[in-house]
Amino acid sequence: MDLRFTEDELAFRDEVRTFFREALPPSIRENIVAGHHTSKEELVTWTRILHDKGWAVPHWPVEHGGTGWSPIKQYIYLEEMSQTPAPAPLAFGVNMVGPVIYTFGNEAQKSRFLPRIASLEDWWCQGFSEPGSGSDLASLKTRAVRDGDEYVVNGQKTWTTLAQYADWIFCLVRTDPDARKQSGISFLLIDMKSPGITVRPIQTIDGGVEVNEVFFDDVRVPVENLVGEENKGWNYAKFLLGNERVNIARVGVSKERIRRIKELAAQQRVGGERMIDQAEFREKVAAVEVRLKALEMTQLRVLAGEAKREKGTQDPASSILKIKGSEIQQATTELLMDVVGPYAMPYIPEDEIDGRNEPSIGPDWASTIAPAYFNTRKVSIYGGSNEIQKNIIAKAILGL
Amino acid sequence: MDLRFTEDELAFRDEVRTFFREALPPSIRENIVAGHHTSKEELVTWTRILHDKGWAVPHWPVEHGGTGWSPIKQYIYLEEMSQTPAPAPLAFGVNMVGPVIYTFGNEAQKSRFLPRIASLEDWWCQGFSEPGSGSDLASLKTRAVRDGDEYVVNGQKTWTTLAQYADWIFCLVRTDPDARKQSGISFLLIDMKSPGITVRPIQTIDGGVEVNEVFFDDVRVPVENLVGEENKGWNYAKFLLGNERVNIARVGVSKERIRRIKELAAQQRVGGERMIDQAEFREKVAAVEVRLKALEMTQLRVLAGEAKREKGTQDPASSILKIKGSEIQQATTELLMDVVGPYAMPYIPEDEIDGRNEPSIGPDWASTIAPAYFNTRKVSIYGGSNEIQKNIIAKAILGL
Amino acid sequence: MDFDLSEEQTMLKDSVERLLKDQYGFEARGKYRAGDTGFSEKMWNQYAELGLLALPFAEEDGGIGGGATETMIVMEAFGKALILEPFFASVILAGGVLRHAGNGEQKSALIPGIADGSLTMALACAEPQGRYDLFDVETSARKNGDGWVIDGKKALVLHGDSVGKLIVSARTSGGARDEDGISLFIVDAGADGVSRHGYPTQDGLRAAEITLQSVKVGADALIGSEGSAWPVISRVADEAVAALCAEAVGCFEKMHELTLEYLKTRSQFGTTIGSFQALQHRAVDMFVELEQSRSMTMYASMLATGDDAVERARAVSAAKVQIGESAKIIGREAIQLHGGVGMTMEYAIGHYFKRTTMIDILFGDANHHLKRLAQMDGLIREDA
Amino acid sequence: MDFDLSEEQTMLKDSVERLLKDQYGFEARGKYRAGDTGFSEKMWNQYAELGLLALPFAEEDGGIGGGATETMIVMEAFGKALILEPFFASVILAGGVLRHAGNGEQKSALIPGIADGSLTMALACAEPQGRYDLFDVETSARKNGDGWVIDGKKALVLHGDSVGKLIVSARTSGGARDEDGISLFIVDAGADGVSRHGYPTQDGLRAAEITLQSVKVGADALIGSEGSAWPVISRVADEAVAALCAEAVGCFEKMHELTLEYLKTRSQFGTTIGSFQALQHRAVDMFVELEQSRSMTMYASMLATGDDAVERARAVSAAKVQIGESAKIIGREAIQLHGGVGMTMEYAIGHYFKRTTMIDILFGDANHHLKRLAQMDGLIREDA
Repeated sequence: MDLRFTEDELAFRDEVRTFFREALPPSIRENIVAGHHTSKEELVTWTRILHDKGWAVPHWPVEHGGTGWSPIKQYIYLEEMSQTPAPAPLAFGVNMVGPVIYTFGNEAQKSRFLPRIASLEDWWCQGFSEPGSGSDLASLKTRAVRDGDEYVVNGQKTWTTLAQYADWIFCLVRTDPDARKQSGISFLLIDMKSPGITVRPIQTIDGGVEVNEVFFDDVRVPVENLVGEENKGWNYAKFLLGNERVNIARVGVSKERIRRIKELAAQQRVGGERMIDQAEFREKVAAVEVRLKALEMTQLRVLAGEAKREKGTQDPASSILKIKGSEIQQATTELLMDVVGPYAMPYIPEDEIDGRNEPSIGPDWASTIAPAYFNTRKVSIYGGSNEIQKNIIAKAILGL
Repeated sequence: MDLRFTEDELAFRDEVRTFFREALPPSIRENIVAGHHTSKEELVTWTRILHDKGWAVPHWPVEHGGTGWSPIKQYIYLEEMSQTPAPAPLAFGVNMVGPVIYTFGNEAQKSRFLPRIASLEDWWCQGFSEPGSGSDLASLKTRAVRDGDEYVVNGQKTWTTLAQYADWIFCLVRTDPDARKQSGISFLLIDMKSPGITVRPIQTIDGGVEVNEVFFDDVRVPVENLVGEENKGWNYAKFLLGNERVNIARVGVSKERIRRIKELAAQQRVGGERMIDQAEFREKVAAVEVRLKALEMTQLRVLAGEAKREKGTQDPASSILKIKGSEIQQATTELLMDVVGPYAMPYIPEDEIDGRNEPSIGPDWASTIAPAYFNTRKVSIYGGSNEIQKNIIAKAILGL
Repeated sequence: MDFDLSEEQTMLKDSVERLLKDQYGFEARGKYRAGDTGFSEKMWNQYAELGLLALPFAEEDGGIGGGATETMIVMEAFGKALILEPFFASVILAGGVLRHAGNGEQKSALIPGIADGSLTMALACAEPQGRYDLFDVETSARKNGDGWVIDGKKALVLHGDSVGKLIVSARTSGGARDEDGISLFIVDAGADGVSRHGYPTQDGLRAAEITLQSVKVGADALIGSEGSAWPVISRVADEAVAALCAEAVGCFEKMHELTLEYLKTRSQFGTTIGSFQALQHRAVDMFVELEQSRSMTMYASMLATGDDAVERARAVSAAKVQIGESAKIIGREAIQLHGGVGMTMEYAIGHYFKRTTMIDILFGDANHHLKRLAQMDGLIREDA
Repeated sequence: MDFDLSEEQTMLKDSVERLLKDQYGFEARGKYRAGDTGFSEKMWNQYAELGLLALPFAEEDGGIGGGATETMIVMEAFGKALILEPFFASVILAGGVLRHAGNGEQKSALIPGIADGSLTMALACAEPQGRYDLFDVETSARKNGDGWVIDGKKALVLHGDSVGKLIVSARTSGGARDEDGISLFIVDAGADGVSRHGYPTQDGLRAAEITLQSVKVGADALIGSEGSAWPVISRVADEAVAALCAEAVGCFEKMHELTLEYLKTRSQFGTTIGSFQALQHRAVDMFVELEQSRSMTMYASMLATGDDAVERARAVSAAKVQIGESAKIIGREAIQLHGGVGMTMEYAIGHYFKRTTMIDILFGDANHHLKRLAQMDGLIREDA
């Protein structure tokens, strides 16, 4: 056992760190530091830079553009990226539908879709949740009825993140209404330009419009867009959700945010002294840092164990990553609220911030903090709520 | 609405405060401040003093020795007592079996038992819990079989607090084994000197022997010692447990302990400054004080509402008192642990402390603190565990 | 000690709750918010008709003479409905200053207007550099003949963009963070040199940054005596905190109610989610927080009107700590138990979450008040 | 980065766990504890035979040359079995001082005895007034010809009542709380002027208060150079904390296991209590704490042997904070989920609870280490 990075890993870390710092356009970085959403254009620009370097999809099989890096190196790569901070690659493509396609898709699907995912020529979104099926995903109702060489899809998806930008959506649809819950579900790839698709944005409590409802009204989908076998979609979805859980700890994001908290607390004065000099505040931050370091080590333990696990299975301990990762993300936004104080109050829509026609109200970094606090409530809800994660651990690990 | 004490209530508070301070033997008070258990002799002495004053059982009906005070005055009386600090009257007699006897007992029982409870001539203990029936009290198995003018009792009780001193025990026993759970239970008063009773002390993790197992081996109990009707004992037990919950917030005990924490923290030096002068520590204590004040006001709201409730019914909100009261008691013992630091470690059995043959190890107040911390874990378990209280609130108040 | 409402208080509670239930639903509120001032003039007039705007003022000043309990009742009802109107700004804050420190002329000039709704006022007592310390006043007022010239910046003035008049704190002597040397002035919102930058706040209400440049006011604009406004400001701030606590309790009640409703109707895995014990226990945690907050609000309301400044400050800070902590816990559980829909503007719960988060910030967050309480040796002392 | 145990490490783990499983059950432990020294000489000899007592010492000093991982493995196993023997006192603490600072003669005189179990030693580095600050040394050592005379009081010396030799910290120069001017001396526990007041600790182990009155030692008793012991003491303390964390993880594992067992077998309301979702989620909370503690212990074990004193201190303090917090949470849940029986000495769970509570206190509680970590700017900085 040796938990220090090897020489080789340290050299790799320096290499990616240097590359990220040099290759990322400064304006994109500044926008993230300021707490703004990354725009579509910015993400495409960044993905193309990674793609040119050959690093757009490091965890994919080498034949599809992957790098063959060890899990630890992949982790280093992601950590360094989020600490640059640079935008994360679009997960719906590279972490979700991409791996489903190269694992369960046919050759035609692989050659058609994978390159365009890696280069972000195609923007993907996820069509899993429905209004009636949240934690109980398998109760979904969107129907796909076979009609010749096409499926006819009717129904509604919700919480579809960034659907407004999307070229494609991957969907779970019910193809056998008579089968038991999980058994009649298929995994379909649907062109967002298909007639009959309507996207309705949902405003979230932070004021943003990240998520959408997507309605399907007699949408015709060629059968060639079915992944794997009909009615076996639940298996592919489980595989996908497992992959989702691994990256969900967001250790790098939280580290970067703690640096930011310390930087801002050094600028804030409370009762005549710098906030960062108050023992109570420093200790509050340090307590979060401890939990984050423990999470990082747990994350690394899970990753190191990955090589030994059967392909496509998940360490149930990864549920810890979700629970603790989301708690820590929420704790960091609470600390930001502590730092900013009263100037968390003004509400400035993000498009106005970008326009910068008016002088900022309070410190120029203040306006994104309350929205971040509100928005971060979601991380314990999405991707399998923390309650569901606890049920998983109770059953799969504790045998209760 | 006026939450301030009236002139009359303030005068009453001063009266009881003065009386307690003057009447309580100083050695008894010092023992409590030092964190020691009150001995049987001390409690008898104190109860006789109260009894002579006519204040031994203020909440009882006037004809049985009560005072006729309003619920608020009764509260003031108890609060002042615990803040003196003076020993609390023996709950098993005055709060538990006493009210059951004057509410459900017959005249013979009232005149035989009540005066001796009030004067602590009889020391009572409680025979409810059994090894197999904790939270699920109604699953109790101790049997009482009618044989002429006697019941023959066989079985085992546990967690019987201070049974080693007891003259009498009130027991729930199963008199109808065929009835559904709650329906076949009776409420029996049993002389602890009866042949066939064995008391076995259980050492608890604080090192004390407060609790016991009590074994019944063909113990013969005259039928005149049955309270109320046969097989109706569950109703009397519910009545008793409800009464138990009202006094369980222990606001006065926690107040007194917080005063003690501040006094000790003013004596402890950490890194060259007094612990009480450290902002982190002061704020930690203040946070507990806030929760305690909220609890006190909630307690008063429940008490004030009591007059309007049907006799013998309980405000389900009293479950809040149990939950928060126990959490706060536990929080205060954690603060004591913070204060004492390394000298929490030495273990000195209480009889040796009393003997005081050897010099104390560390500060002379240190040795009772870890035991108090350990012992106080029990307060969220006994009297209906906090989980049971939450179930009660969910069902009775929230309708879930 | 008496927890019962009087007959009049019960009537007050019933009538304000009925009005809001009828006319302040979630959708109606959305429309009021979209209007010019960000609130409903119509509702404002109805509050006036009900006497709510006259409530805390003495009868001889044209008010109704209500006390702490009446304010608590109204603020709690306003919290339940999440109202947008400047009651807190105009009646509690500016009105509070007038009640405690206004002279006869000022009262008779202004209180009738506040009470009948024709005049709204705001209290501009915070500054950009001051965080939660209202004695941190850099705005200056210099003598100018009989009157004064005021220069400076005031921050986060609630409803400052729509009110007719302002009460402005300014330094007439002393150093930047001295408690002595602060004075209060009545300033016309449209006066020369007053510029107001209004904006919405995170909770859908309005506030403004206000700059005063050589703003001239007469001798009669000074409230109380020169340089001794701090006791007035701190007293009004304490009363304001008690009122905010009551508003928060109203919000909490509604959040708890909405969450219970959701638990009882939302179905997953073939059953209502309210049947899951882990979620039941968390709904209980919310309930416990609600009741503890209610208790502390009663306590603070009662003591906030007392004359002992230290006792008042202790009680108020303790209550604000409780409310801030409960806002975190209740907010967190309410959103989590709602799941995804709790994250949207389309459900009411998120609006309550945002308002209670802002209430935590208004007049000092839980950290600020915990520190203040600890510096005053807490609630439990040798003699208390 | 590599989380796997080597073949030798796996063998070590298996053999020590097997030994304890066979001979260190709950009842056997009770008997060992009732003996004169409060532990089992027989087990002590078996540890020696297994090579455990020689583990951390260099091969050239008669040891086995084990590293941080080996110590972690053994301490975790000892935690699971809740052992009573002076391994931590003699091998980790006193042995640690000798390893890092002993000269050739001192090593060859003492290490073989420690390694074969014939000699036990204790480290007397804390004082009554010092709380957790080991640089707070009032005990003095004055030159006396070639040797020294030591006077003072040492506090909470683990196993100090039964060991053969002590290592004592004493001030040879400087003020009471200076880091400079502290020296370490080897003192025979039976030397003239040494009086030991032994007592049991809350967790069933032993410690002593030790008074030194004009205790004379020779020049060869001084470890390292005069006045510069602080880096040695602080390094040994950091390693000691890492070892304690591993012991705590062993305890946590067992507490979690015992609680699961209880949840699966205890029946109430006609079903096992482990079927109640609220209790399931709390068992999960315990599990999460256990795994987080395990992670932090690995981290601290690895960094505790590094040469960068600040990095080491940060990692060790962070781990102790995690362990202290987890001890509270796991302890609380374990007792609560056991119900009444958890409160008794007759069930194992309470003994683990008491030991982990004491581990939180040993070498600084969570508050102390959180403060220390915060003063060192935490774990995450601009450059890290």
